[in-house]
Amino acid sequence: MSEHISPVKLYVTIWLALLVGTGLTVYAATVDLGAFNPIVALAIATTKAVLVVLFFMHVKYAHERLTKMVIVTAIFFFLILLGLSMADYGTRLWT
Amino acid sequence: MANNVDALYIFLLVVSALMSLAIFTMVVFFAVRYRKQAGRSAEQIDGSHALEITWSVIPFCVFMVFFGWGAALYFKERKPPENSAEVYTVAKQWMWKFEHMEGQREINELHVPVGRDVKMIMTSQDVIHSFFVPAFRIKQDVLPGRYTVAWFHATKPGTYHLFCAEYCGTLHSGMVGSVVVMEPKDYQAWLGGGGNQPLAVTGQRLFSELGCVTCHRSDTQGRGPNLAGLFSKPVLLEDGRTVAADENYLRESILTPAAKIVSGFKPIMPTFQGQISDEQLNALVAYVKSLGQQSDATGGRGIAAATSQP
Amino acid sequence: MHNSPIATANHEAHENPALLHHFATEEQQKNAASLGMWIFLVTEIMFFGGMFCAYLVYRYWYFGDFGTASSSLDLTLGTVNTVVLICSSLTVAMAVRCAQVGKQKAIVVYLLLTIVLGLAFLGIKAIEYKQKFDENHVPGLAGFHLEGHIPRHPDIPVNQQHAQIYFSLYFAMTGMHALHMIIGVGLFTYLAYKASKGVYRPGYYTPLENGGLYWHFVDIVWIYLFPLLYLIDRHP
Amino acid sequence: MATAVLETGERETYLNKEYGIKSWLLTVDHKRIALLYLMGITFFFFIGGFFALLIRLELLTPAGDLVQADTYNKLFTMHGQVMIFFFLIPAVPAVLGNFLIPIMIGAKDLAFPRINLLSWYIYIIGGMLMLYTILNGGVDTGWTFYVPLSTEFLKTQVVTAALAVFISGFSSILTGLNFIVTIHRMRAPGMTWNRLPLFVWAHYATSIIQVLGTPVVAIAIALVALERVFHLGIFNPSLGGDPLLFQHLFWFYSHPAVYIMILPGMGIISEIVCCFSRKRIFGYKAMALALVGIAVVGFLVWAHHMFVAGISLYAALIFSILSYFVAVPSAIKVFNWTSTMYKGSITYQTPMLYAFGFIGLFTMGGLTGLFLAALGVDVHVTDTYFVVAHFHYIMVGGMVMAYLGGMHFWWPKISGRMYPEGWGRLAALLVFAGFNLTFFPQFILGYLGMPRRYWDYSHSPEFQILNVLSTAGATILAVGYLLPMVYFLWSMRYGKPAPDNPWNAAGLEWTIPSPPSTFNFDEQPVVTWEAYNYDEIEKEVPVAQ
Repeated sequence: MSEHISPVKLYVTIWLALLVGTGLTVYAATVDLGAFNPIVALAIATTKAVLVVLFFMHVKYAHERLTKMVIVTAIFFFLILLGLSMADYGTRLWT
Repeated sequence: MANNVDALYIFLLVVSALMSLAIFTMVVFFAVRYRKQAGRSAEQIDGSHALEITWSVIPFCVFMVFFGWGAALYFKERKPPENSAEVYTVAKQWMWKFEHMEGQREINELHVPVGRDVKMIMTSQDVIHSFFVPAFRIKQDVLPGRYTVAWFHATKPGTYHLFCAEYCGTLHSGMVGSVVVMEPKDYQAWLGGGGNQPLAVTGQRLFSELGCVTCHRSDTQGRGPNLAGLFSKPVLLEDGRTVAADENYLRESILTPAAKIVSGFKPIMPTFQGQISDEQLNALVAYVKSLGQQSDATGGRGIAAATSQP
Repeated sequence: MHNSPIATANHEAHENPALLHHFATEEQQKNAASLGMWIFLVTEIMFFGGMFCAYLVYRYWYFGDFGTASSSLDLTLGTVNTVVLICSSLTVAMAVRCAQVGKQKAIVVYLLLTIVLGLAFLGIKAIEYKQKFDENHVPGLAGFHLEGHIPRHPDIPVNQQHAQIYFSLYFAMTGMHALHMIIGVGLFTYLAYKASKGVYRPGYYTPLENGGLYWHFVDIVWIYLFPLLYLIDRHP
Repeated sequence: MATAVLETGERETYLNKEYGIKSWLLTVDHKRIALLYLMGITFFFFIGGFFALLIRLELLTPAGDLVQADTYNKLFTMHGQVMIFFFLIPAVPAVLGNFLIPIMIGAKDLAFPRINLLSWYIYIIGGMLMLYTILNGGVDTGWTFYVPLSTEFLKTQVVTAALAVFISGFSSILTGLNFIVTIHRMRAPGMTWNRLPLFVWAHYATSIIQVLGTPVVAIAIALVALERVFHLGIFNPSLGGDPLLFQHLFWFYSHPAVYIMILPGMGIISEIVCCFSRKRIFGYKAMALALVGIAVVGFLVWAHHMFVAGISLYAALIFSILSYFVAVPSAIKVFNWTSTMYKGSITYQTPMLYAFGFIGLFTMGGLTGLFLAALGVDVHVTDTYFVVAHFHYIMVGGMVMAYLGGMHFWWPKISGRMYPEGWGRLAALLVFAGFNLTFFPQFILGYLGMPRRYWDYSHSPEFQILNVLSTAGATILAVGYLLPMVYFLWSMRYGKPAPDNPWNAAGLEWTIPSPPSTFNFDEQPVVTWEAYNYDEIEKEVPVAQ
């Protein structure tokens, strides 16, 4: 799939970014952001995951859309699982 | 309710019968009319979007009628009318235990008056069961750890089957009983039989025995919220949420008081999880609800009277 | 669509030992393996997805108790482990790169480094589990007890039952993740062995690449597990 | 074309290329693996069928007199688990799909032949564990494993049964993965997506469900086992856990699982209806789209199994309306099959009889599904025999009819022999009649209020007459199922040798010899025609036979 060869420098940059993200998320957890604490935590985690997927897993350089479609499909159905389950849990107390 | 369900059922039946009849007729007709014959070969047809759209849109519209009708019925089935007679139900492997507001207790047999809305407030001591009375077209799973609610309105005296409809272990099929629907006067006579203590009174006694009364006072000086008039009202919580004080809220607040702290109070109430039986819990809930139905003053007196006990 | 493989009965291609008989070209074989791996990762997403769904429901219900239980985890060890895993992802990426550019010895070195980091992660995880056993924070064992109160509510003690749900999820999720790590270490041992035989070269490194995809995926799961399990409601 | 010839003078085929147990157990040939699966699923079909027969015998009389209550509970549990996880789910994909997909798309094998063999071994390990469970006292959770009954109350072999289902799930996942990659990567030149037989489309849609859904039920059942063994508390209501959460996770897979069973059946029926009507399929694109549509929308409807379970009213609304959405593509399929027959030149060979049966029974199964999706009616009929009848119409009336139709249709290709046509038609009629007699009375029983999973109904003797009818039907059905097994076995030795294309059918599988050689095609085929090009075939052979 990936005849593309990334330079070492890129890998090290991503690695550093991931480490910074880890530090950031630990720090953010100690600050009171109210409802934004979990949102910030998930946003940082997602950014880290996207970096790994795009660069370490070479999805950025995939020739065809198929790989991306596969990933998007999985995330879509995962969100369906969460979303429709919460459609139950989120509305149980409604009258 | 049974008539309403049957009406939709018959409507579904007729529409489905027409649909299947149409399909079966076409299949049989085509199979015979277009059977292989000498001198005639198949005529190729690639399809027709117009037809395909027709037989997607028309069924879809019919389906939406099913949906709307079914949903309307469901909301009626799931929402007990106000002022229903209430029966607290505890299911366990493999029996049904009922307790009427008047204090009558029954096992596997439920007596109700004809022409009255009856609300079942149900919980399970062990696994999931399901309260099913085919004649009333109602079914509701009964879960451990929370209340579920069902209601019915019997229109004809008689004895009806009561089934457990959710598989619950060895004697699942033995977890059956009957609902006896009686004329109101017969029902009154049946009620008068026992000399029982009304459920709310049992609850009131427990309320003082367990010491609830020392904090939940009728004035504003108590360390716990005043419970008079509480039931079915919205409650503002410490964390800013507002919840409705329904049966499940009362239940949770007794078993795990710290889960929902009422605004302005401290979480000092001990948990009663594992310390009271489901029946006692039902009595307490019934009592707190009865405070809601009385005027505040009566509720206060009731509590005040109970404080004299040790 | 455009990706219909143009397969021709190319008999010369069949002399290549790495090409299995039922593929027409090496390109087709490689694309098949890669797609297969991604679809396998889809199943993994849904596998962990079930647990994330359970987590979401209970965190929504028992937020305060989850906060207390979460704060009882060792943040230092958790952070160190996160760093360890991120480093291992780098070494995996480097190993694949070395195969691409044909540095065969370096592949082995990076793979061994990855294995060491993977074992370090598992070791630290074991220490954390041990702590939980010592502190009686293991659900289902008699004597489960979690001290403490709901964050910012010193007068509300933590609910023992709900704390057990948290730790059940904690052990199920991290346990399942650790199981994947163990499988990963096994897989990489095999890959390192093969690499030491010089199997992987610029034209052929698909197994290595797919192993890498697996390892990165397991890393991503941890990237989410770490904030969701360790960092709930830690602020004062 | 250089066809290999054996020393005996016979043509070399995948069947006679090698002999001996080892050549089968270590084969990576998708056709041989399909036959290995065939043996496995046939074995489990008869085990499950045996349980079903005992269930029907017990219900012949109202009192629980044939077996004990616990035994009865084990019977319906193991009937469900064996039939669903070890027969229905693997049956069509792993046997016919495995055999045909590579051939239909012009490939030599699946993309991952060794993984294909691995998934058979995983299936067998799961199956052995299920057998161990059965022999070691059985399990009585109901096939649904509902908590907290399964986690805390039952004393039977819940953990091994859970493990068996868990393991067999991976077999299903790997099969689905293999199919998706094969269909994406292994198509012959010219075999575009728009030229794929609908059988292949159906398996593509099925595989999507297998890959996305199965892991969720795997983890749900694994959590049940963990909860039972280590007393973790994820669904435990006494810790504040929610038993309904298990149901959500379980049905997230187990509802789409119904489509794992029925979609491949729909693929088979499309092939058969076209062939015996001598027609192109009516509305190819709509049919392909409907298959994928059912697979996707099928993921959005799972909580319609939980309308009385205590979920929120508003969630019930969402799931009810979405359930109607999934009915639309199903309706399209039925109408398009019917229209395919219009102006055809129809013959009534055994596979076509099964296809007629399928269309009828699937229509009834689908329409009764509309009853269950209507919230107000579902409250009354759920967890009664109405539901039992409904899903048997889909799974047995639909899927098993299609499976048998497919087995007859492709048996000449698989075995190289013809089955006896007269016996085949008789069996098809017996299955159809027996099926309706077994399950139609159950709709009525359900509306009258007989709950499912009841061992003893002596409190309601009025249910007996319908139960007697049902049991009578089951015996006819049993004969109908045994017959094909007997004459298929018979035909392997005594059947007339099959020509390459006995039905004069379209599709790459009919262009190669029966039975095929190991690599299917001597030369890479190049596809230049659309699927179901019966117009061209009819022109070539003006009057077949």
